[in-house]
Amino acid sequence: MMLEARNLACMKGERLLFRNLNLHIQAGGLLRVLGPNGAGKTSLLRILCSLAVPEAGQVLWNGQDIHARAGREIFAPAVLYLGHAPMINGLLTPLENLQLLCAADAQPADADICAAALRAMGLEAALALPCRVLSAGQRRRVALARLHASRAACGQNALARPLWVLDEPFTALDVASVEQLAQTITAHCAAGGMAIFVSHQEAPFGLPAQTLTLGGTA
Amino acid sequence: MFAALLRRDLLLAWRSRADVLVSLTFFIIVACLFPFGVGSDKELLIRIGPGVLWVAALLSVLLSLNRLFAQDYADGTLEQWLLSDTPAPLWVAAKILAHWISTGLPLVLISPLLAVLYELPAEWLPTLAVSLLLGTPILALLGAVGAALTLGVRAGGVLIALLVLPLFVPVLIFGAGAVQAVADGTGATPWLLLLGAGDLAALSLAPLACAAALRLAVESG
Amino acid sequence: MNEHRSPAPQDTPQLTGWRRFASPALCYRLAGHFIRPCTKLAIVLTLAGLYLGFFVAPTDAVQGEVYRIIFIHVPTAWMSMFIYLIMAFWAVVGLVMKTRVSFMLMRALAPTGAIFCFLALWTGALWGRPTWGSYWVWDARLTSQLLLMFLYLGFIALTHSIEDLRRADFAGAILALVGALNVPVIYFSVKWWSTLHQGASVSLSKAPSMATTMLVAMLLVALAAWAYTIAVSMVRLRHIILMRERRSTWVRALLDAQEQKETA
Amino acid sequence: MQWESWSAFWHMGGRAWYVWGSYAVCFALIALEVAQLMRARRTLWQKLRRLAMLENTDTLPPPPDASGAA
Repeated sequence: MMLEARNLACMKGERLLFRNLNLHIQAGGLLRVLGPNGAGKTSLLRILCSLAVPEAGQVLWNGQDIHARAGREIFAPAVLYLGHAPMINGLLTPLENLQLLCAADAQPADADICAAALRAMGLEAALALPCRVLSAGQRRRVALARLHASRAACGQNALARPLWVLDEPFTALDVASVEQLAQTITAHCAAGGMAIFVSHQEAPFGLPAQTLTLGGTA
Repeated sequence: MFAALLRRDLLLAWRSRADVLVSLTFFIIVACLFPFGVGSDKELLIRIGPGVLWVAALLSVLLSLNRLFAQDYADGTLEQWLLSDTPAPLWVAAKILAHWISTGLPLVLISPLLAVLYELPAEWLPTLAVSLLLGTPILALLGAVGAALTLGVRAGGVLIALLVLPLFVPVLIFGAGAVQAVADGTGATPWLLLLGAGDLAALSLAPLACAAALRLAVESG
Repeated sequence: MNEHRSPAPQDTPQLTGWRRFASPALCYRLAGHFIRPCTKLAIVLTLAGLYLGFFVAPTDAVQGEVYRIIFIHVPTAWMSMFIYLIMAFWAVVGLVMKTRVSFMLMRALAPTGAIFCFLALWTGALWGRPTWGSYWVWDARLTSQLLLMFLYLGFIALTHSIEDLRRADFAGAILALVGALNVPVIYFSVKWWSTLHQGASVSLSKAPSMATTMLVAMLLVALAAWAYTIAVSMVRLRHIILMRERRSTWVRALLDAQEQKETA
Repeated sequence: MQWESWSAFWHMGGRAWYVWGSYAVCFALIALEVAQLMRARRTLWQKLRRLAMLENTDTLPPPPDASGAA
């Protein structure tokens, strides 16, 4: 399993964010994208998970272009994208929200796996409340619980979604949660998965993270 | 994924019953407005009844269209479904079906009640209800394509009306024509068969176009 | 190498075979060749057609002189229909081949199609007034012409209100395709609708019996309309290409060449 | 020649307003479209030149040669 990007270019409106960007990441790899605000980090992540189309260049998953029809069919279920968006509907309870997010996986996690994942994220009390009464941090943890649920749903060896693309996963999390999330990501990479993430906070990962710097004078 | 999304959307529709009731009352209000405009002469009301009820149903479906994807687009769940292993047209069909059940079906159920308002003869009511039952899914399917095309676009609300109303005209003609055919005694079956054909055609094409349009909306960020 | 400072994404890779027509630069030149000949052709054909129509064609027994509006009404009605179908064709080509030039051509055609559609309605109304006593007749063809007008307006409104060019192109293509699939449905439903409500007594479809000169005149004007459409859409296509490819090197070269020509 | 005199031609058998009305609007609209295209052509060159100037002087960060991770 390998994700490769060849001379990617990305335009935002009239501005060129980056050009001739190449990267590749293998199983077990962890890649951190650095760069000042507005350097195109989020755009790069969205391009890497086929949710945005690059101005030029290609993104290959196991050698297949993720925007070609065949490539997309095998790539879509393999990537787990966690963007800035809350991905939570206020009228539904955390359990209902998580179950729906997991329904997109090849082996969807059933109710008790989701409940266990939510408890692991410390949302025991909020299981039955509509999400609109939860705080931003709690709602973020409901979305993050999906990482646990998708890992737990398919047992330790198999990987439902090998590629994790995480945009600022540590925002609105307290120290303990940051620690816990770092371990989850480390375990995911150790099990043969891979993760690409953007974050301004340092996190205690169990393995060295390759870095890619975008734009600006950094 | 289909069942999960269908269940979720129906649950959402149930939890936000107010929106569903709003589009239903809109249907009732529009239907009640016409007599004030054209007078309450019995003959006239019977003549224009089916057409007015159909136009009111069409407008209330149009009104509820932007509710279809806007919420999921805003909170990012739409992106997650695009990354699922279920092909997009399938879960889009689930969303449209759930939307139709929460907005189209109530129109069908309440139409006989409104028909009384127009003093329509009793034997017209089943045809009116069946024509709405067959017609509103086409409106929902075509409307969903319009909603997906105008997702996140600035003048989206008005634009969607301009895009889909020409496409709604044949459905309106067949629907109102069915009831008219009963009135003329020529029998409504050919018109209802046309509506059925419209259902099948829309069911096979609209989810595809809608999924493509949604992918575009997400990809343009 | 000291690259040109302005961020010009490298030109589209050299395409081989007939796909090279998809490269905007070649398409720009190709379109250029069509403009002058088509404009001349359009002018000549229009003059010939109108001369035939007005000075050679006899007075119609039934309608007298007013039938001469047919020489402009029928060609514009045909063109508004054909242009929409051509737009749908280029929409399919663009969606399948992912060539952006086909979308540009589709968008270049839309305004001309809308103008022809409006002209067909306008001339139909003016023809209807003396012949059937009212400007607007709920005749099957005029009504579907009206709905086609809304399809055009919808297309133009959609493509102009979406900022992101890529999305505007693809969304316009989807709408043109869905619209084109609905055109026959609209036409037949309106046809049955008009027979359902007031019988087929009044209908434009039964045009007056066509003397040969009338027919020839009308065909000449129709061909003129074709030539005009090609010329105008090519010009608009070139504008769209220039605007979209303004950063690529070949447009820069064109710009400098234009400057020297002006200063020289 | 179909018409006895030019005035009969313009009179168009009493239907002058309708025939000439429709032809006038047709040619007016076509002339409008052609004029609009010609005006667009002139402003296009100036707009392109201005945009080109704008970009040359624009201080964009140098294109990052982000060779990316090994």
